[in-house]
Amino acid sequence: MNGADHLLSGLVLPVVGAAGVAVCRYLPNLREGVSLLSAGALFFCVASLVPSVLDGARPGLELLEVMPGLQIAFRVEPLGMLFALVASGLWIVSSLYSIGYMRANGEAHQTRFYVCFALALAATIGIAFSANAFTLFIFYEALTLVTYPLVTHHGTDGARNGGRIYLAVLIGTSVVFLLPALVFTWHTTGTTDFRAGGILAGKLDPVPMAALLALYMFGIGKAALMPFHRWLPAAMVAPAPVSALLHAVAVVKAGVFSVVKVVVYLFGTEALGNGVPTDWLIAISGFTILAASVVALNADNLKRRLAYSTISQLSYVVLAVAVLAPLSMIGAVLHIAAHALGKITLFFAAGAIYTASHKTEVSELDGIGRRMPWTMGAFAIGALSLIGIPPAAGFFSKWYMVQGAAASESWVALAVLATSTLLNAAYFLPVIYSAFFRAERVAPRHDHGEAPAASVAALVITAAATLALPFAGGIPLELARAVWGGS
Amino acid sequence: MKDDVVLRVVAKLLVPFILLFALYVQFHGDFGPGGGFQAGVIIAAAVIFYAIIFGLPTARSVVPDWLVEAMVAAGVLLYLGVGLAGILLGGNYLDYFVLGATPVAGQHRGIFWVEAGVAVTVSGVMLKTFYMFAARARDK
Amino acid sequence: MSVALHMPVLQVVVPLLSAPLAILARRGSLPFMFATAAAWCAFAMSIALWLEVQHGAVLSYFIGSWPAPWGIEYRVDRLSAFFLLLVSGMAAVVLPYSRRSIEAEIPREQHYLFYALFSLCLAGLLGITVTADAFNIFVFLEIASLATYVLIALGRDRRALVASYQYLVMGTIGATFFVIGVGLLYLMTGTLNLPDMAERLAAERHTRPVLAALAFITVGLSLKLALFPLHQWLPNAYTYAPSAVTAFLAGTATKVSLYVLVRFYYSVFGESLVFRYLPFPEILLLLSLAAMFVASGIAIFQRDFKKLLAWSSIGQIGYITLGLSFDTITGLTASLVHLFNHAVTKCGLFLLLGGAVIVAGGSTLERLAGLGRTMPLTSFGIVVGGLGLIGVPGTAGFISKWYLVLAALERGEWWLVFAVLLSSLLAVAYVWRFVEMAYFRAPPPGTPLRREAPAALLIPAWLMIAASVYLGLDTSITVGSASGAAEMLIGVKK
Amino acid sequence: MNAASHFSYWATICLMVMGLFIVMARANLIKKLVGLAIFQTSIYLLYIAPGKLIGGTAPIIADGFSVYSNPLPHVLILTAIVVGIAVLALGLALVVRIREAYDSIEEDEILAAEERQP
Amino acid sequence: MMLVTVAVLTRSRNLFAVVVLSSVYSFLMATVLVALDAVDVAMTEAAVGAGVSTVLLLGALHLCRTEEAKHAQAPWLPLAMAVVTGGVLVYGTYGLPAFSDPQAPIHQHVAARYLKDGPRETGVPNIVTAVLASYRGYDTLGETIVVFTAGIGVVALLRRRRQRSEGDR
Repeated sequence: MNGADHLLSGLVLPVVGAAGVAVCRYLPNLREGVSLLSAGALFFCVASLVPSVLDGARPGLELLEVMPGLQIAFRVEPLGMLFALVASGLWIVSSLYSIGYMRANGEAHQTRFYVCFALALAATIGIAFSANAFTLFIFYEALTLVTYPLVTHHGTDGARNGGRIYLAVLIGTSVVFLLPALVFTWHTTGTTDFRAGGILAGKLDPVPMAALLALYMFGIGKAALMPFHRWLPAAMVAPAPVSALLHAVAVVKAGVFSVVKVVVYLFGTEALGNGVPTDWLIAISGFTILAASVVALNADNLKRRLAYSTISQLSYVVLAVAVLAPLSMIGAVLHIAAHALGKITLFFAAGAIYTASHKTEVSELDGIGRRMPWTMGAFAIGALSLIGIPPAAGFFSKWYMVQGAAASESWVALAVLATSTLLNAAYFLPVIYSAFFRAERVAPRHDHGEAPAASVAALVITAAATLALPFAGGIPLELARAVWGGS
Repeated sequence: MKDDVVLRVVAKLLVPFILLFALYVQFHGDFGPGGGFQAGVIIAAAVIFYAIIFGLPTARSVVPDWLVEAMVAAGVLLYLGVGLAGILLGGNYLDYFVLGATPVAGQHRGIFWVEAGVAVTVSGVMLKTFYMFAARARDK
Repeated sequence: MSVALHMPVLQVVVPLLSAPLAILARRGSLPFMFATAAAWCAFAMSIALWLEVQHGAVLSYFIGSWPAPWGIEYRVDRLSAFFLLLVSGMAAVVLPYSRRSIEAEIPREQHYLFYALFSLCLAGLLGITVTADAFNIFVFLEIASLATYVLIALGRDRRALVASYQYLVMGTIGATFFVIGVGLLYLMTGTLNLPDMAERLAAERHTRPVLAALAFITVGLSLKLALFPLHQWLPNAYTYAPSAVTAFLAGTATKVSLYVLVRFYYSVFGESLVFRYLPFPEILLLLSLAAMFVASGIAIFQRDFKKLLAWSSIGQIGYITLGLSFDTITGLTASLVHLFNHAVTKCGLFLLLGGAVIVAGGSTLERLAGLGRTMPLTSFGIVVGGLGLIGVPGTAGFISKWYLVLAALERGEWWLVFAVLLSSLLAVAYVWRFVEMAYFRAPPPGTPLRREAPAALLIPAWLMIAASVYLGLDTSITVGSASGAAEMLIGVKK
Repeated sequence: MNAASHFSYWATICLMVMGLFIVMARANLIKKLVGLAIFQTSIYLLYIAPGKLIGGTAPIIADGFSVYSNPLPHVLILTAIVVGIAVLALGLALVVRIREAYDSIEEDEILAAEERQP
Repeated sequence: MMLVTVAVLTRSRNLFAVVVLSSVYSFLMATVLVALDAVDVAMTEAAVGAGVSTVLLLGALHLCRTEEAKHAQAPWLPLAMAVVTGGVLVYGTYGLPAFSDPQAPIHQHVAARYLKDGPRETGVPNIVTAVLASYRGYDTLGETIVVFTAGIGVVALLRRRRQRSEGDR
């Protein structure tokens, strides 16, 4: 079974899983079993690609030619490899978690939930392995549409409005900015393939190039660059596992991943390096980081706070990319993984808290650490990682970013990184502090302990992973390096 | 006016002549003005005239509905058929040359049948339309 | 005698034959058989013709063996083959559907008339497409139109009558305008055969009668194809006609008139006259934009989903004419591709909606509430079709949008690019009105849970929807022949 | 070109304008149809008048005539007439049905009735 | 004279008058056509315009009200549109060949052959018939189909009263 087959099965497995889930919709246990099983299978099949990719192999696969010169094609390269690893790995835990969550909260339409979840993963893998921007665009849109039913899962009016914003922003940006950018790329270069060193190099003057870059950056609304970030808080109406999917596993990651991919393989860092104005990007992403952090600081609703933290964390990646220094790129890539692990832990924790105690506000969390030590412990780890405190994963990614910024002497970026770290600390530490070291002010309506075992297990695993990531044989680092080690 | 003797007699006399005139128009179309369409109209006119004088039911008993509808379809079929005959005899569609021994004879035959088809359909449709309106008017 | 030789004319004659046969047969299912068989034959032949002309061959057929300018000529080239394929394909799918659907909508003793009229309408449209004779176009245009008026009037609702009447008046005016234009051309050239006319016009371009003729033909046909300010007849006609009829018309009638327009612009007047000598592109561009925004905007606020789709059709016609107004190969390709894709998608949508109407007893959005639960297959199909209207990647609509944007980029007009894309966001708005109705509302009280439309309706409808998705992934048919036609029309003239 | 040579056209055009005006301006359905008929009829002259040759005769070949008027327009107009009557018949049938459904043949009244209908 | 008729017709409000006037109009048209050597057309116009359509109109009137209601607002827009149309046409007629100009293309190109070879090729002296039924036989087929369509259309619309509750739901 060679690389291409692995690749194909990686694309097909989630779909099969979705079908399987749909088939046994009347037997909940079997249904969840299937979804877990397919998650595991997917992870295995993705992971089995790693060694060959590290050895420099680039298995590819062309599905069909839609328009003359425009194929739906796939090609595994380190960046996508890493993304796929993270996504498929987290799918396992998140489906484990959602089993606990959905059952404990007696959610309706669970079959639809699992089906869409699996399909979302299929779309994500498609994005990760896409060999050209055209394919990426197709799966990008597919991801938006597939996650829509998840966001509006509850079917209430609130859910509908949230869904409206979600859809309006994501479809709007992708149609109005991303699509023309894509067509223009194709029109100027005659291809949309991702190539090392970029395909636009030398095809355009600096200023149009910058304009095109802007189209892409704002077009990829999933990266939640301000002012197109509204969808992320709006999507908070969804149940916690979905938030995990959006924030950690698939959607936003797909966004920043696409950003990196576009910059590295369409424009090419060198091409952007000489003369193309990119300071505005640094400025905007920097602003997003700080502004979002400030909002998070003032948000009392836990999920809302996490959402804005996500927005700022995403802009780290964009910022790092905008700096255009190899080291910061590595940082960016690593941060995708690091933030994924950290943030999913935090959301699991938030969901677990809600499941156990129906608390949603930060101010209610005094002393909850005593009731749910595991959960809050994991929460603490996740938070620390996002703040960037060693030895958690977040530290390393930030470390690389700082080095990159320093190397390319972009002091703005450095300043932003420094301040935002303080802000992160400022909006995370109080939660941890009050959770552990404050006495419960109001006794909970019912005396509760931990959330269901499945959920707790999931978040403990992710927390552990957060700590373990830097020491996991350095595979992520290897991959991140490989992105620049001539692919 | 059903009971007006003079009218009835006149009508009885006139109708055949009208029909005759229709046939003249039909077949003289090659040499003078006229042709299938006009003939069809005149035929229909004759029956309509008859119907006006003797009342709709009588007319309907003379020229029943099923016949009219059959005429409507038959005329078209005839025309289309002539066309297909052209193909069957190895020509193009509506090719009259192959219909007869000599091209001109073929043309004659073709035109004759075609005109006939037109006449039948036209008169049929005219009658049908008249019946329809009249029927509406009556049970109103 | 070999059938293959006569296909261009048989294409039209077979459906014509089936009509009187249906009248003679009257009772039973014979009329249905005749009509369907005829439609399928026509479809088969159109496929054969399409394959035959793929590589630029032009089949010319002299009816009555009279050489071209004296007799009437049938002419099949890449453009007309493309439309033949579309029209006959639609009929081949819609007819089987109609059998079940008209049982619910039309009294039994009228069925044979319905099938006869349907065949006539089909024959008329095909005739328009293959003929190379200006006046013959008019005749078959009238056949198709008359049949259409009646078919619309057969609708259940009494408003169908008024809609049909309005369409009759406007349609006749349009046809008469067309005849005036043709008359002027005839007076200037002394011939009615299009290629011949084009030759003899070469000398007389830019003379006043020709310009007047151009104006009249354009206005007349714009009436027929519901170009924006002349669209008043369309919404009611589509809304109150029987579902099968609506689906067929939405897929074919307006499109064929567009074919005639394109034919006259490129093959008779010549683009240099139409697009350079006169400010035509500008006017067309503005009207198209108006259609895209105003019509789509109106669509958003419709209470009746069928009417909503009708308005969206007017908007989509805007895209088609927009591509035409570019007067570039890419633009024309975009226009033709979108025409084809939109026809397929809209037809599928109307077919599905027809099923929903039969079950839910009405097409107002209120009645369709909760459709996602009661009729999952139908409503999911409608969603897929709706995504096609929006132009989501993976659906046919995306391809046409892609080409439109590309054509606009080729002219370096970014504002147009954004105009096109913004207007497609309006499509999101009106499609989502259905989505939220169907999935976020409880079904109206008293409707039984789970009542899917009968398979006889679902299968053809889903066939169309599937086709619209397939055309979004494999564009060799649409883009291939459309670009071929465009090159033939523009390339030759340049 | 002098006015005389184009009189025929202009007469035609006047008729046409009137017909069109009736169709668009009048609310009565039947009168609309009459206007439509006039509008179509006016075309006949547009086609046929130019076909006339002064000193010519009807295009029926016979000895002693050399100049004939142009037959082709006649044929076309024959068809046009038929189409016209067909449209008229259908339109009237529709009017009758509308009359039964709405008990009115005035467009404005009918539209008002539709407004009332949900 | 025709103009006058139509003008009166436009004003008149009594529909019977309208119908009668329209048939008068048709007769006038027929005579004009005769004057233009279009005997066949004249004959048909007389039969159809003055005959059939009048009967139809009267039949319809018999089923409907015969008085046209007063229409309120002065219809300027339609007038403008109609006049514009006419204007374009007038504009177009300049540059058309003058009345009965033997050099006009219509006399030179296609029709010439009909007149020259028609009798020989078809054996029919009435060229109109020849062209109608043979050269352009296919148009005539179409014409027949049109009649046919109209016929069954009328049947479909008028068969059996109250065949369906007229949309009162």
